[in-house]
Amino acid sequence: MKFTSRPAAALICLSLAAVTVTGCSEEASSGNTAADAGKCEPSEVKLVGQVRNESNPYEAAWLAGGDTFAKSVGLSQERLTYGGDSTKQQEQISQVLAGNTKCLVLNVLPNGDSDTTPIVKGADKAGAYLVTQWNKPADLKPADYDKWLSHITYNGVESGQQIGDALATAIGGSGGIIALQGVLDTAAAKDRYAGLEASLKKNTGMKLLDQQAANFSRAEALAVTKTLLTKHGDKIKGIWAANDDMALGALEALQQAGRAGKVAVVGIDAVPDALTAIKNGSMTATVSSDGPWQGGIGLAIGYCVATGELKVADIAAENRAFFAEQFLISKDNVGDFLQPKTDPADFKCANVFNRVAGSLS
Amino acid sequence: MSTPVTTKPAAAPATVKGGPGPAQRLTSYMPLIALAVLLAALTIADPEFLTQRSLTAASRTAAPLIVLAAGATLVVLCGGIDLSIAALASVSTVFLALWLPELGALATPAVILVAAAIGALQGVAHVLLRIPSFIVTLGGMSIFSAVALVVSDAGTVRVVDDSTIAWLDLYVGGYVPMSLTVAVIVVVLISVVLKVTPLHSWISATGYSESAARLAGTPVDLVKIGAFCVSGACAGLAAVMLVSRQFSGSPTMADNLLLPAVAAIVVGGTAITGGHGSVWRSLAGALVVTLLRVGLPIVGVPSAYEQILYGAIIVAAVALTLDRSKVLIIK
Amino acid sequence: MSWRDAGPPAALVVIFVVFAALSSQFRSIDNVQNIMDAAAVLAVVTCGITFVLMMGSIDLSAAGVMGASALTVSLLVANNRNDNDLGILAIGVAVLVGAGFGCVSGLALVFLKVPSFMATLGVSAVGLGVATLMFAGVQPNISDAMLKSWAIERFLGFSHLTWIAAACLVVGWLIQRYTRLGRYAFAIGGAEEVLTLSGVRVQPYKIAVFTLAGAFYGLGGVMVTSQLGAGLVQAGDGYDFSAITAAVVGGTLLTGGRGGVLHSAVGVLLVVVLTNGLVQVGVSPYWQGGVQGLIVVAAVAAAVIPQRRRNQVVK
Amino acid sequence: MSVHVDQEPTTSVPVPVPALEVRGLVKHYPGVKALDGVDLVVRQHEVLGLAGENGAGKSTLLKALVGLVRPDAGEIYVRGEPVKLRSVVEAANHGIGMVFQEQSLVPNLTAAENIVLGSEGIAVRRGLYRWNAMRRLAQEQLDKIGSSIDPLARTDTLSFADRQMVEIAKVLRIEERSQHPPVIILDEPTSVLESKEIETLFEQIRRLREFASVVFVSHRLDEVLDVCDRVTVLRGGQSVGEVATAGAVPGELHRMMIGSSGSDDHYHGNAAAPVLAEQPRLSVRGLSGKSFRDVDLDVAAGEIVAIVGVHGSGREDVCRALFGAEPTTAGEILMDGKKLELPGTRAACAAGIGYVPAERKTEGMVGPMSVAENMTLTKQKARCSGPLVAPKKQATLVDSWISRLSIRTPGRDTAIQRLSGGNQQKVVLARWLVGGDIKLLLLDHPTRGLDIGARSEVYRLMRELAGSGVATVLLADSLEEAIGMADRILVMNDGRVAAEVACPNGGKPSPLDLVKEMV
Repeated sequence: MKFTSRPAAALICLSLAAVTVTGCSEEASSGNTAADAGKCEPSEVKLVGQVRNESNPYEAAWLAGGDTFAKSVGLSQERLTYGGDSTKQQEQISQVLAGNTKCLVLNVLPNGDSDTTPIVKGADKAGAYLVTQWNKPADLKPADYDKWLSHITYNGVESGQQIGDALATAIGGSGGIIALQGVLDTAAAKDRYAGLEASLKKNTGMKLLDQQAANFSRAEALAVTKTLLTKHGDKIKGIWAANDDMALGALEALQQAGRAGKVAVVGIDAVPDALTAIKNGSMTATVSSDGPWQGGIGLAIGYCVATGELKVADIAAENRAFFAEQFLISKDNVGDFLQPKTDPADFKCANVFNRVAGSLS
Repeated sequence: MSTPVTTKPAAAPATVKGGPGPAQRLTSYMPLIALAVLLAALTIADPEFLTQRSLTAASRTAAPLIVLAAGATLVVLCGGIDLSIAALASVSTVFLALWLPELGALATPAVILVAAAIGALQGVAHVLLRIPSFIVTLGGMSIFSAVALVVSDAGTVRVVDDSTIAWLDLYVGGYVPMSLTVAVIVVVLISVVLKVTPLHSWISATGYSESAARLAGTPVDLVKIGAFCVSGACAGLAAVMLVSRQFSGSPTMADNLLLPAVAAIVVGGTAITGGHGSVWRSLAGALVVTLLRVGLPIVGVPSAYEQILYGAIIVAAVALTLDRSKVLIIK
Repeated sequence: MSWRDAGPPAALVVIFVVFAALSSQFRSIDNVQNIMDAAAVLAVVTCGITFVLMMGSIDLSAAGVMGASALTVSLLVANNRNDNDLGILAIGVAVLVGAGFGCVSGLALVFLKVPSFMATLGVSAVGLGVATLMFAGVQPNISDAMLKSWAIERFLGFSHLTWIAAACLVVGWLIQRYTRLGRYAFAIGGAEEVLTLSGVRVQPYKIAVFTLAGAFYGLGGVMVTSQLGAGLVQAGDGYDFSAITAAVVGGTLLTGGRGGVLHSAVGVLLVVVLTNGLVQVGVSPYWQGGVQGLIVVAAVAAAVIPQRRRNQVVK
Repeated sequence: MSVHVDQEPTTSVPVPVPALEVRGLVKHYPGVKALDGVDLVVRQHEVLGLAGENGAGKSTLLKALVGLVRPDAGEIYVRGEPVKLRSVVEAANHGIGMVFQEQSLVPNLTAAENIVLGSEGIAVRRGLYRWNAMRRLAQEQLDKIGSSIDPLARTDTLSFADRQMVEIAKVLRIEERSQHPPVIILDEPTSVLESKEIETLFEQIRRLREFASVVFVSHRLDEVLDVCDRVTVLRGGQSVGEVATAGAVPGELHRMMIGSSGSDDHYHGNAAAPVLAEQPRLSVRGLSGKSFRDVDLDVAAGEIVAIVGVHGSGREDVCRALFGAEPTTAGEILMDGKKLELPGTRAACAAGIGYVPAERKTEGMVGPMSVAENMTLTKQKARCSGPLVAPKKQATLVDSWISRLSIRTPGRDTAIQRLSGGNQQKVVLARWLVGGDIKLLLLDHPTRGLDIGARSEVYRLMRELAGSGVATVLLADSLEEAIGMADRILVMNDGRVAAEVACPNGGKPSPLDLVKEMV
């Protein structure tokens, strides 16, 4: 059964050859060069939020935050999820950028550091306003681009160290701990682990018995922790996890091993379950990172620039790539964070950089 | 061994007349029809989808998938399956990213050659050890992933100077992505080579009836090893395309393309039992799958419904495109 | 039981002894408990997939079906999202949801004539979508005492989940040995045409086998939920291929007609012991997958080589 | 039609109605009229023999009787009632069951399960197996035929003969489906049995007669005469006669089977005498393999050597070993005096050896591929210029062979599976001829399943090839075919060459001469 007839195949060959021979290869015409910043009517702005998946509480809250902001300006947010698949993320971005990019605002969570490069290049070429969060290679800087407005992240070294210190206190200054790392190819995972190392240096009584990657996943953390618990037994006094999901997985493992309450657990991100766990004492500490705010703020910055309320040139250099404020949450102050609240005032164009806690060096 | 009594005289119509019937002809165009229907549906859902820029982006996206599917189609035509293509492509992206600084332009052919050799190695294992291809390539899949993790130290290898592979990101005539052009050239090349050499006969014979092919003196083992080799080479080429698109290599970069590639082959109407099918069909199938992957979210289908639709449409597409007159027992 | 069936158990013993010699931690009671606990979910899923493989079909739907059943059960028992508190009934519903998905796979295979490879792949995507719909952005944490206790409470040193898995294997074995469904699944893999010739309508049995497999995945999803204390869409991630691997390593043929639940149980232990042992002796986690892949290929090669023939068809 | 059986009107018979009756059954296959108005009567409590050459329509008739083939015209009556048999189950419900020549057991189930398969009765209650009941049930069936097989043994661990017994035991279960005495059809049940087993089987058949009617089909006419009460002879899809076995001799039956013109017409007309060169073209010394030992064989150019032997004699494996498709453990193969290494089929093809397998549909041809592709599958060079396929060259080549062998096909691009069996076989033969370098042809049952016309064409072709100097090894479908075609006959028994019989024109041996060496 032939799918194409011989003439058709020949024709395709010929035309391909012709095209190749003429060699008129060139760069694709880049999008809407005419779309200068600040020429968009508010109603023209198209808001896109992209995260890994909606089946993860933190990222679902992020998208919800984006929706809240979009509603506050009378728009809606297009929600994209790529299931943690770098390839699919690029495919979606390039498809979005192939549409009308004149007043397009992207608030993107890149899957890994390296995924940021093609996203930035693509958006820049197409002329879309882009805010990225969490992951970017250190040498890629928003200041070098017109439309890459800002990169927002939390100071992972700081948070990793903060919870490390909290852990050290919780285990009474000395004892063995294990560390659960995130996806190794992310700045977040690397920075947080660097923070732990700094903390270990400071708290000399605390010994790192083992470290394994559990890829930010609750299920993987459960399996890894169980194995490490049998491997090191009672020597483990504390568990340092690079995010709360893994910390919660570790908690389950402790419970199953009958050691719940005897081992201190810390995490980062302040997801609701972790806050509950801190409240009832099964977890020691976490560091706030505010998903709903992140989902809204990225769109807000883009929106403000697109509508002309904010000029790129006016954004202070330190705000083009910044650490957002974060707080160590322990049993003492957990009450303040239990009810997540997004303050609409945060998204006002004058306030978008209110939570800057420092510039990315 | 007990041989089952064949209950039906091998589908022999009473009147012997040449040429396929209209229904059969329709089946052979099903992949194209499915593609057109899908495109129409996406356009109705979002009229902006049917623009030149959008189609250009979609076709650029489809290129690595087309190449992967085209290579694996050969293995499927021989009656086997190659589950290692995605992992092989992933490890190839790592190799390419690591070698580019030293080898420059030579890195591309080097990676394709290495991938081809690895593919051939799997073919040899399959043929000599008589292990089903499903198992060999399943094992290969985990081994390649492990190698990729170790070689890259589980991290992404960034490509700083991508000048030697940047040509893949150009556009022919301003509209047609170079990567798509290369993918189509690969498809054309494979199908022309099959068409003008005895290979087509050998591959089909191997796929339809391996024992008959062997007893006719067909080099069945070589044909299979060759198919795995081409499949490997295609995985290598797909890796080059991915690296040129992402500016980096990563040990898991292409992993998620395995099931879409297999889906592309089957949606194209190539029988998973072997013999019947073509690389052209896989080209159409890869476009269908790409439209589903990127088109559904872009036209605003929420992610939960996107997966449900994807599953349902894939099954429906296979139900439509499969030529059941060629396959007797469906497992 | 022929000598060929003795291969995987022998391999299991050898691997266990080797690891026990290499690592004192490995042979500790704690670790044996840990291995059994880790094997529980995989055993249940593999038990289901074994029936499908025995027929000569394949099933890649475990990941999606488990996700859907995990969400179902976590939303129906006492949880933080709604006021449901169905207890054991919720588990039944989740298993039924799994069976429903399996039934859909079977129907697609039998009536749409879609090869099981694709049909189950599609069903898996649908299952994940349904799970995401139910997830709706907020993780359902379970507070149902009974379900939580499955992973925590121990009986004779093993967690309840392990005992449930053991019970599933027994049930699976009984089905395989004592029911028409199980024997016909076996026979379909052996010689489907002969069954037709003997006047057996195989289609209902094919659908039933997929349904049964789906029910096992559904239970697997419930067990993962019990372990994690929450309903995750990704509850079944990776279980599809590892279950096939376990079944094949245990001696079930992908072409059907050989193997069975007990074979698969051995296969599951092989895979889990290997994973655990590699961690215990300190092999880099990067290599673990690769070593497993090698061992799968080697296991099958060892099983195949003694009966190689010239002119033999291997697909 | 020479001798026709008169059909008495069933209404006015004083004798009991026949258990089974067939009137005017017609079945067409593409290019073949398999059944051309067959009539058949099976009386109650009798053993009816069914004799006929290959292609006489026996197997089609049997399949029609168990609902596997739907006749184009004609009627089937069970105990006087007209019935339509659409499936094996319906046939079983009417009390008709068949023991298939190619065994129809599920290899990975136990014997007991196979015996009860499809109608488990008390062995399965509410979907649950009751193994004890099943074993008892199976044991009862096995006891009926006096077999001592363990009912719980896996079928694929049993010997071929034991499996045959299981199959008979399975068929006998149709007794329970119908309140009337069943009709049991045995298709070539003795082909692989040893003489002692055959004797047991015959006892069973005689015992069966007490409560059933039996239709017995066999190649071996002496057996047919031994066990049957009556024999119906088929030829060319028609019933050509009926013989009461008391006092009948094989010769009489044989004449009826092959018709008045006699067998010689098919086979003879051997124009060219064998070219007996100094050294034989093929020379095999001490060849041993899994199922054969110490086989010596010489074939001269232009000579046709037939190997005969019962199933299990190892002759098929010898044939495949000569083609490199079966490993050998010892011995050597010389081609034109040069030693030949055959690690695989490719080497054999390159050495000018051709093989036509017995299983045409699964091994001989690739059904969905075209006539042209099938014909050129081996000798690709013949249709290529350089590495490329030359479509014109291929067309000329294939068309010339289509006309030379008068292959009836709509065109060279038609899928081979759409052709009739004879034409398919001619394409398979042509595959070895298109290269023009064929030295040795191995023909494994080349006329299996072909109608008479097609067969004589294949015979003519064999003669022509021999005439042109091709050496031929023939595994014939019947002794008569071997005797008719061969210049020399090797008799194989239990993996060894038991005898070599010269078979020149004018001095042909009789089948009985061969049979005594075979068993």
